[in-house]
Amino acid sequence: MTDVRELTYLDAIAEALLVEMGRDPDVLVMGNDVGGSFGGAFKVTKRVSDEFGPHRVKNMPMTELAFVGAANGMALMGLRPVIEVQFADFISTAFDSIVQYAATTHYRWGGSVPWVIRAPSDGGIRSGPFHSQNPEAWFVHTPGLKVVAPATPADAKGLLLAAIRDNNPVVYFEAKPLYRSLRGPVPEGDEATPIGVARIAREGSDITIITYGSTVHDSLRAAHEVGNEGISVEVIDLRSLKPMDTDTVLESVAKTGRALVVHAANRMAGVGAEIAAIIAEKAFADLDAPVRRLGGLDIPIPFSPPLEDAYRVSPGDIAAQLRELVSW
Amino acid sequence: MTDVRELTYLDAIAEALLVEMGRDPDVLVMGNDVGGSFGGAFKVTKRVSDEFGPHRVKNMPMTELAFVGAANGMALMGLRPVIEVQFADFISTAFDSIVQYAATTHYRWGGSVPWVIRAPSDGGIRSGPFHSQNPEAWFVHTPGLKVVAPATPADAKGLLLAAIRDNNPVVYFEAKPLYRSLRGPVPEGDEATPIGVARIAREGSDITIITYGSTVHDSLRAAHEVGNEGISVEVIDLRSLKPMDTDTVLESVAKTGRALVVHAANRMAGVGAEIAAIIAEKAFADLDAPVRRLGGLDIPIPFSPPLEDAYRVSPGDIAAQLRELVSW
Amino acid sequence: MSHSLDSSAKLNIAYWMRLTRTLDDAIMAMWKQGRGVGGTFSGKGHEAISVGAGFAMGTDDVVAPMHRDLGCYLVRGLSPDRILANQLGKAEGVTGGRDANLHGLGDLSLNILGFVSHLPQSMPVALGAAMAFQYREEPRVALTFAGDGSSNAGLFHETLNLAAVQNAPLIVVVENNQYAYSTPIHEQMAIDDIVVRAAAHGVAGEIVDGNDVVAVYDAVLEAATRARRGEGPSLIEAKTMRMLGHAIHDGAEYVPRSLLSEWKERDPVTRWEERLVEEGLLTPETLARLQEECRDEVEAAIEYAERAPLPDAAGITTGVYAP
Amino acid sequence: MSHSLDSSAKLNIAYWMRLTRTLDDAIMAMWKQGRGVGGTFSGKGHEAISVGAGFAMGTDDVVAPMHRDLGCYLVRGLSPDRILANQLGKAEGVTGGRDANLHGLGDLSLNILGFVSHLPQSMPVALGAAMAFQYREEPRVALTFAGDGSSNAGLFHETLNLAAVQNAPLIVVVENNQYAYSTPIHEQMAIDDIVVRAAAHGVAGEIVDGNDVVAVYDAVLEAATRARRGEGPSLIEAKTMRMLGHAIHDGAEYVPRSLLSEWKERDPVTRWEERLVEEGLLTPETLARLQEECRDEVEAAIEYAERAPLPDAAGITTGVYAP
Ligand SMILES: Cc1ncc(C[n+]2csc(CCOP(=O)(O)OP(=O)(O)O)c2C)c(N)n1
Ligand SMILES: Cc1ncc(C[n+]2csc(CCOP(=O)(O)OP(=O)(O)O)c2C)c(N)n1
Ligand SMILES: [Mg+2]
Ligand SMILES: [Mg+2]
Repeated sequence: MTDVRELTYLDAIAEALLVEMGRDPDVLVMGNDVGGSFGGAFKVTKRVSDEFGPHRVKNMPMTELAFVGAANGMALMGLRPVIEVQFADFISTAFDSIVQYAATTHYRWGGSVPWVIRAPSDGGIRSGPFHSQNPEAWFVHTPGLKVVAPATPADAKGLLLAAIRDNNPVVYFEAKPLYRSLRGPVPEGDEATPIGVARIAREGSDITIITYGSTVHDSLRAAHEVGNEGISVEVIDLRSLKPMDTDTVLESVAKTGRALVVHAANRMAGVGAEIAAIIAEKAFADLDAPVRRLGGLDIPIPFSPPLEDAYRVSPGDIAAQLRELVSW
Repeated sequence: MTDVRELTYLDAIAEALLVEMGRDPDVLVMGNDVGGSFGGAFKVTKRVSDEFGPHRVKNMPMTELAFVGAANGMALMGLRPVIEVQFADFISTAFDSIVQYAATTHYRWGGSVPWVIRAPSDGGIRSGPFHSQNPEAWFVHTPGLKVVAPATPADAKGLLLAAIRDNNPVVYFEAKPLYRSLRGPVPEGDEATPIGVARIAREGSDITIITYGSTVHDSLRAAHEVGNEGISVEVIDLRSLKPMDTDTVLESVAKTGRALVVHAANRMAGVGAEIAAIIAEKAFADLDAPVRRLGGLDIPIPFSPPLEDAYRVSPGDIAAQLRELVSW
Repeated sequence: MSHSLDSSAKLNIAYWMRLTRTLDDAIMAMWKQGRGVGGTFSGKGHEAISVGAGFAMGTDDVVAPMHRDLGCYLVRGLSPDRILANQLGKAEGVTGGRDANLHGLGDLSLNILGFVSHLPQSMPVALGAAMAFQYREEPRVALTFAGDGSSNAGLFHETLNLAAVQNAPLIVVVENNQYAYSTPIHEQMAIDDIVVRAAAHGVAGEIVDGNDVVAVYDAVLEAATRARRGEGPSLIEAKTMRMLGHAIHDGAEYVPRSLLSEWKERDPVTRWEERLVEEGLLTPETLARLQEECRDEVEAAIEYAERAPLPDAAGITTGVYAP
Repeated sequence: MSHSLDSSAKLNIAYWMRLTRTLDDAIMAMWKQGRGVGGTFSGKGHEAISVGAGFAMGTDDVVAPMHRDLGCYLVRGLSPDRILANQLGKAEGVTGGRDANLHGLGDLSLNILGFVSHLPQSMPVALGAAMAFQYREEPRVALTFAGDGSSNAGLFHETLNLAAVQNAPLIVVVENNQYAYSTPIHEQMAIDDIVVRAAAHGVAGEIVDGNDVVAVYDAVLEAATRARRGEGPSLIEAKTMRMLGHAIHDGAEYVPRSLLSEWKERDPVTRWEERLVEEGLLTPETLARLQEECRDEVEAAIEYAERAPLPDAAGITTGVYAP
């Protein structure tokens, strides 16, 4: 029983699909190119396609609005569709089916819409403005949705299990730069990571970083770097963005008195604004320094390496902020 | 020359359209039911339809994605379409044409997309979850767009003139509860209200309210109420949400030391989060109390009077927050 | 003329059509008298479509009716009480006061899916239900409706295409009532018959007289039979006319009066009643009694709905999420 | 066979097709050698469509080419230098390093509109250009392209409908290359010919052999002539085959090899060259020279593009907004 075997982030997602489709005949997968021998643009659904075939892993025409809409209907009939949008960027094409229909239905007339949208997000891999987006803020602002964003292989699996079992529409942002670059321990079996519970990725006492997705790793790198200079950084991996575990955040800030919010998405009116606003309000008396935010620049995500690198938050940017805030 | 003649908020919008279509033959109006003898669901385009006819006021089929997309092409050819989405709620149907095409084009290859989307937003008039939305946060988060939200008849006219003349895509949120209920002085002529400049709607010294749209009026009511109790409230009407005039906000908070952010949209990850986060960061040393936010509840907007009333921010809610913050 | 309708079914249809009309008229009257809340829609002229199509469905089939389909909700078992209470924003309304007029009238125990304003969002939802039936190999079908305006929307086409390629048991009834709000059909599209849009996706298509309840019933029943046999989706274009404004506030001055008077001749409710009188299934007396029953039922519903309590704001934040 | 093409035009077409193929091959080779940045697309097999359609346009006409339409960009005057520099993310590339591969290759001085990934967003944009021409009563037309995959998308239908009802001078060439990424056409739609989708909106429709450059040219020219006469939009379905993977990383193992070898026989570039040799417009020697010219031009472009500087990150936040 190798409870600590390591998987890539991608394989962890694929394993969650396998586990859950094995457990529950109501779970099915749908999206562009997910099926057949191909198994998805990133091959995340290759194993379930091979194992379960076209009845349960369905190729869809390039019509996101309709197939997410169809998932709404399937879910109302008790199925649990797991939808892949080929890139998170294309989730905007399905917007109405998500924010107008799925998000509001339970509140209005009690119909439960238990689907998951898997959205391969984030950049750093020279994919340009339309294959690098982090659009989670749109959905965090929309009542009735849940939004999760795993940073580790263990949570990639655990949160996907939880999302599939959840009786509500859940948008699951997977960070594609981590797909094959990140490996980590992943429990066997089918234990879910509860939605709405943050994880302390590193303990520390001088300052708290609140982050999620790929920037968890950049933050840990920065924390390590400034750790050598005697700055003790606590890193909170939010994991769930909606609902958000503000208790864990506030407890940490109460301890450290300082907070830096980091995400890959562009900054203006991003999820980081919500986190910063909550801290500023609820931890007002605890704060020894202003709450700062780091995010992508407020520009379309550029393609060329020097531009994309300048666009993205780096461990160096994070470390610089940590140093400034600690000596505030 | 009656420089101080009063118009309703709705007539001020209609006048801006008339002025600008008279001045510039490249300006045209398009949308569902805007033309013919009908002139729009709210009759905002009735006067231009009567005056300029179907060549310049074009009825569109119910295909928002395509007609905003077509506006992208018209704008690239140098026209200045002013698009009406029948309710702001339906702007989600045109999402890709706005956030993917219009917002990114100038940055990517220099094509300028000078359109305006007029989005009748906001509730309080028993219109239910799909005719009452305030979706500005989605667009404020999107680089490449401008977003404005007039609160007064004068700005309804002035900001629309500015938006039409702006060489970028501008989403113009008009507050439909103000259409006929609000009357105010509107300058004759064609002077625009500059985009990106906030307005001090009321001066005060104890606390600053930062708001926009219909809640400007609720805030003024609350300010008046607590004014009688000796609390001096400054009310900032942001007018532009993107770009945002943070200088005016920060100057005011530097003076008052207290800030309350108010908007009609639901709170979580709303535009208020950005405002609060900016204040919390940049005015950290000035703050004598935490920055608080008031917004709609994080639920779909309910229809029934007691529910909608409980959903919405009221002057009473604002006054209660003002009292609390001032005695912090 | 349908062979599948026996006398009692024909009388039932007469009852549902008259009930629909009576309730519709009553709602219009209440709103004009200021006894309504918010706006509301009339489906006057659409009764043959909404009742005929709904009546062709089996209990296990799923329907996703729209804003002109009061008759379909009624046929499927949603009571006038709950519908009216909903329109008045009452706690006992289908949505507990959360959604307006006919929006959101969903009840899974009756196999009715509620709609949102964003048209035609119910189409893919109904398709998804149909795909669920396929997935589980159940002999059920899903029925939904769309307007002429909706037939221009991309989602209409995406749904038909997906239904065809999945061979899903979906039936779409297009209620071509000549107008989308104020916009006449020739300003919306450059085709004569919406049914050609079925062929664009390999969906079976048919045109029916939307004011003839049996024509609608027969076409939908046949489509359902085909769908249950695994022969895929159908589109039925029912030609009719919207007899009042787009919604209660709209006087529809933009509609030529001649068009309305022409269509008034073909009123689907009286036409059916007259036919049953001709056929001898109704007499002037039994017809009068039926109409009176409907009036009584609607009056009782109004009394119930007006007396029913408004919802308590205390519960406003519950139920955003399913447990 | 077209009567409108004189000898010099035919030779020009041969040049553009060969240049397109040579540049395409060179890009594929560079990327395989690790000399590329990010991903990129091949339009191999699409040259008759992209060149033929582009060549039929007048200078004042506007084109919105897509990711398989390298030939159209070239014909319209975008130099291999600027295209390659763009693909390598260089400052001198069309987008200054801001957009990737063929995305965003817009240049208003050449009447080319850039595209975004979200398919088929260029369709309404091209329609808007066409509507602007109508608005200003200019005799210009707008041309854009869409794939078989895109023809399922709602926006495809919304655009055709709006074009038809506005009677706009829009030409849409559907490049039916049998696949959308890994998904074969029979898993995408239940129809045989995409051209039936023109009839669903009252748009003139025609099928052409997408590997025959003159067939494409003629059809587009005729559509443009009709559009300039005020006879509205056209859809031309050009049947072809995507000869490589969806993008550089994709080996397209899901495509039956027999399908590829069948279509290889009909290679649009060599077919045209052979025809001109048959017609006596080219000799084996002049053809070889033409091919060499193309190679030289592409090599020079590669040298230029590889040497060109990357953009300076200092300017990264400028130009989000137009002044
Ligand atoms: C996406 C979208 N845009 C705009 C509207 C506003 N609207 C409500 S009904 C309607 C007209 C619908 O016409 P049609 O589909 O013919 O149905 P009808 O009302 O005539 O039955 C419009 C434009 C909407 N509901 N959805
Ligand atoms: C709205 C949207 N969804 C998904 C994608 C991802 N994607 C890029 S190209 C493509 C297939 C397009 O097929 P087709 O239209 O036939 O064009 P082809 O590539 O075959 O020329 C897909 C699914 C996209 N670009 N846009
Ligand atoms: Mg209609
Ligand atoms: Mg294709």
